[in-house]
Amino acid sequence: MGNALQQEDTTQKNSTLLGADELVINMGPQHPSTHGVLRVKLKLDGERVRATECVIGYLHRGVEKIAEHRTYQQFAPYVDRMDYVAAVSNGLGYCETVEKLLSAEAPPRARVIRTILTELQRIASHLVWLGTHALDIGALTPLFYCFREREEILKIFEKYCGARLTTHAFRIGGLQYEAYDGFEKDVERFCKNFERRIQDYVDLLTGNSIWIGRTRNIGILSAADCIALGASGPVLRASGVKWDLRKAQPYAAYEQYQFDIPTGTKGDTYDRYMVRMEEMRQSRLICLQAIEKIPEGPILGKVGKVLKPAAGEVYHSIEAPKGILGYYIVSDGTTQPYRVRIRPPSFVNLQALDKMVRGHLVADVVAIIGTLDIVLGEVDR
Amino acid sequence: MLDSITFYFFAGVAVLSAALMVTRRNAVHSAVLLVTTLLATAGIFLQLRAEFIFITQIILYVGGIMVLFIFVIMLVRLDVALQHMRFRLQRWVALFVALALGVEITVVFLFARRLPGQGLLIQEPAPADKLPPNTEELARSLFSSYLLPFEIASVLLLVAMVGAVVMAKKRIDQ
Amino acid sequence: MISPAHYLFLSLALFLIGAIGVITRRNVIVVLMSIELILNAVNINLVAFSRIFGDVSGQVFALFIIADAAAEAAVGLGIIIAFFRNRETVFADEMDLLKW
Amino acid sequence: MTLPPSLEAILTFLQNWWVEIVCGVVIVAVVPLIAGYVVLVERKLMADMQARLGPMRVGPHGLLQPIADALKLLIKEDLIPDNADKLIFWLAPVISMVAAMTSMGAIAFGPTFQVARDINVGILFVIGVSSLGLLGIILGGWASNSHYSIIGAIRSTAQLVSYETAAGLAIVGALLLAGTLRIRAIVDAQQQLGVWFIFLTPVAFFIYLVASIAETNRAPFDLPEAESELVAGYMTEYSGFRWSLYFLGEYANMIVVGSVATTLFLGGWLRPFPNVHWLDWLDFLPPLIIAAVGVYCIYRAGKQPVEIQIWFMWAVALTCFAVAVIFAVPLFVTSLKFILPGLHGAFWFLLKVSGYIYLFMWLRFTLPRYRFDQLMHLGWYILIPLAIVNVLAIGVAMILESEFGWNRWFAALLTSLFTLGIAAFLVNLYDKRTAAASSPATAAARNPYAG
Repeated sequence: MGNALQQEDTTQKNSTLLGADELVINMGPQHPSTHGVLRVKLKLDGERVRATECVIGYLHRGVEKIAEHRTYQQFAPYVDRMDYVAAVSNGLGYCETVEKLLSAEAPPRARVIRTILTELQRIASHLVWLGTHALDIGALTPLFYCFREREEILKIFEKYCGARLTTHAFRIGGLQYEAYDGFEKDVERFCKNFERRIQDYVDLLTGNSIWIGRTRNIGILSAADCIALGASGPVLRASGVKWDLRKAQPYAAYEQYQFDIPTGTKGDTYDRYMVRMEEMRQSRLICLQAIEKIPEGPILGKVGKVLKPAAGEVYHSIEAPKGILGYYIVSDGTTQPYRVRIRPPSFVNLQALDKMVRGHLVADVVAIIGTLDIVLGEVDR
Repeated sequence: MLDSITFYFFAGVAVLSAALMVTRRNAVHSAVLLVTTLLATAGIFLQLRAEFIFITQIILYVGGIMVLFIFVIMLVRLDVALQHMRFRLQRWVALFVALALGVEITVVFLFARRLPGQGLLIQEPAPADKLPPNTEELARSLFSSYLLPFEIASVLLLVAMVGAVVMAKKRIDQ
Repeated sequence: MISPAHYLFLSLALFLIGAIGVITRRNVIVVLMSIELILNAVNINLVAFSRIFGDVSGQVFALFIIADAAAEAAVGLGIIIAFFRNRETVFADEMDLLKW
Repeated sequence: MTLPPSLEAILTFLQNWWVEIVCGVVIVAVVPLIAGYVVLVERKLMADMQARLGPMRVGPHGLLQPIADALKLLIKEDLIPDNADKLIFWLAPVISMVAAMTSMGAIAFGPTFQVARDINVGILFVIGVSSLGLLGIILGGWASNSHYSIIGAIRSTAQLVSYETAAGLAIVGALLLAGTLRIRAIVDAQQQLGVWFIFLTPVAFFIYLVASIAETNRAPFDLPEAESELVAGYMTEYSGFRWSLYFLGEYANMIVVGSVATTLFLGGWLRPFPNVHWLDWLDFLPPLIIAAVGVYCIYRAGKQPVEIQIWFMWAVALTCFAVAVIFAVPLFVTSLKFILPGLHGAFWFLLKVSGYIYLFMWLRFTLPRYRFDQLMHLGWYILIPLAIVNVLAIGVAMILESEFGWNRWFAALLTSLFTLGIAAFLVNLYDKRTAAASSPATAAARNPYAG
């Protein structure tokens, strides 16, 4: 009797394993491998992901709103707290944007030191990514090696400006602190050691068949997809697009140095891994080139004590470790910005998650979140 | 003395958990109780000095078949579909059938004891120390007199395996 | 001290409990488990008599029964999974279609 | 004086069974302690490989850490989730641990130490009973009523059932060579043949190694409790004492698989080259090794920063010397010679088991984790076919030796090479398959629980 109808219903549901309901799993916000307070709702068929939905905002602090009630200088420390594993890069982007707004320029010495610190920060950020990514995929040991190297970088930061994590290293118009005695030596020693250390990670991971099995062909993102989604940074480059703002729109002192932009071919997790590893080597080369000749001169350009840019708006973006970090500032001629809008790379890259994980297993979701290299402080702001 | 204690212990556990097993509503509880019964039965086998059957029971029944059962119970998620027994009548029928069978067999036992020449049922088994090593004996028998049934059993298992895979395989074209 | 009758009655009890389970339970998985119980009751008899006669054949047959039980469980559970996929039920009285 | 009959019966019972009872009590009392210290050793080794120190606070060099951990776990609040099936939630960890401990009963740590009398099916008993721990895992995952737990439990079931097949077939290889299931007889067979079975069937040992890592849920096969994916898998909802039961079960299981491998492949309690008499000086190694540990402690004692640690190091060193003397005495005193096999046997046995467990840990620190479908493929497409081929090859080798009078080593070498060839073929096939099934679209059609 009712069987015909019932038949219709059940055949519809047959698409899942065993015909049972889809299993909905909440990954996070308290989950060991969502890198913070990201919550991902996974719709599973068995262990296969059919759809995802990211729930973000657990770490929202209204950074952009806060900017409207702070002077330009006062707001600078806040940007350090967005991507807290790459605070120096955030600060560089902000300072350069305000300088652009003021039509001021940092002196050459300041720009070189900025470049060195930012590249060190890039290495540190990639090291955190490598350690946690490897840990997510189950390799315990790289994490500790990575943090050992990162510690060296943080020590340089600490000697330079007294802070390790949220450094607030730069100032609008140049630098706050002169490079300490032996700065070059410290950086050089780090770079010398780092070459050997990076070989350790290569030995542990690159040729490991389990690692290749876990990352090859996982989370493939084509170049067209990347551009459509606005993905940037290593994610974009791993898909084969040679786009790096350090080359495309040079800022700081990058035009003076020789370096390559590594790109991948497939756009899978393994390519992103290889791209970031190569980026670390390139950053190391940039640092080595930069410390060879740090120009003498003042470290702070001519900007007033009170910053009152003319009314207008400006957009400036830099290549942060995670991708394109853009600041859009509207000034109404007062000491406080009228509006600040930040384009955080993690936030934009996170969009790609759903596209990348569909059809993969739960274990791959973890690998893909890791390979996107998101920091929730930046996603939520 | 020790023999009786082991026997009564294992028999008691087996019967008790079997009785509980058929009355529990929750299928996983039933499965756990069946595991208990099977382990108790394995104990009986050990008490009978059938070591190989004892360990086969544990490895195959408890470690294999029952795990399969629990696996399937979890896959079809019975916990969602707990329901009462619908047919009260069936219960009475079952009790009646069981009682009838039980009485019948008991009567046969009792009569068999009284018949002349049927001392079998009260015969003492041979002393344990004099038994030949169980595994070797079993293997010899299995691979000589029972070789053909053994091969047939393996074919049966193969057929069952293929059947189970075909039955449970997800149809990709859907 | 333990006569064969002990084993026979133990086996009888398990057999009857299994039979009751087969008849009363609606859940096919539990019905299958009851059948396993019945097979097990038979095994007790076989092994007990094998011991009394001092002949290992009984144990050989017990082995065959265990193999048979494994085959039966595999096929039975396969059927249950296939059935559950189509009808979302594991209750015997709802399995009322001869053909799908 | 006449005893009442019941008391007399108890006395006879004790007379017959006292060895077993004492050993049982010792296992129940000592295994948790040993498991705790295995954890400490693991943490220390991990710290050493990861350029850090590991536990240092509780006791000198963290030596009292396991006891502190145990205390902490014991006094923790006993949480049971609201919708959990209370009875089974309570029962599951107990099953896991009891299974692991019971299976230890049949292991022979030396020619004289063994709980269960040398039963006919010894090695099967160990394997069968330890596989019951699986029930504890599934039931625990089911009873917690949590998605993570149930996925962990399902993974674990599929994984353990698959790899138990591979391990079982690998064991068959060694059992064919030994021709018996009794544990002591297996070791005796290795003594008579004058060779550890690992050299006759290296492939079987390798398969057993991989499968036993998977069976104990250790990295790189620790998917049921993969913390980065499933939080803690089937143990997600467990805490405190219940959790520690699972934990103990896992580590006890490691000892069990290590012992099985040692018995079957590494010559059990035999010293290296047990039959070669001009190597009899190897008998002096156990006391020498222990004494060397003591000397190292004295060497380190000078470098300790705190006085109490210096004292502690000295105490350890003196204990080592005392133990070394105990091990050495039977070598020189003829009247005590009878305890030599037992004492030194236990030493060699434990040394081999430790080496095996060290290998486990080393792999854990080094390798990333497999994904579930990769794990199943490895098991079903490579290990199980390889194990079957290996069993056949060993049979062929034995026939070649007994019927055609071939040299044993030559036959073993030939068949091992043959098996390795098959292995290369299988790996090649597997690589091609993974290359073919690369895109997510075809991956979606595959069932992760296939097989």
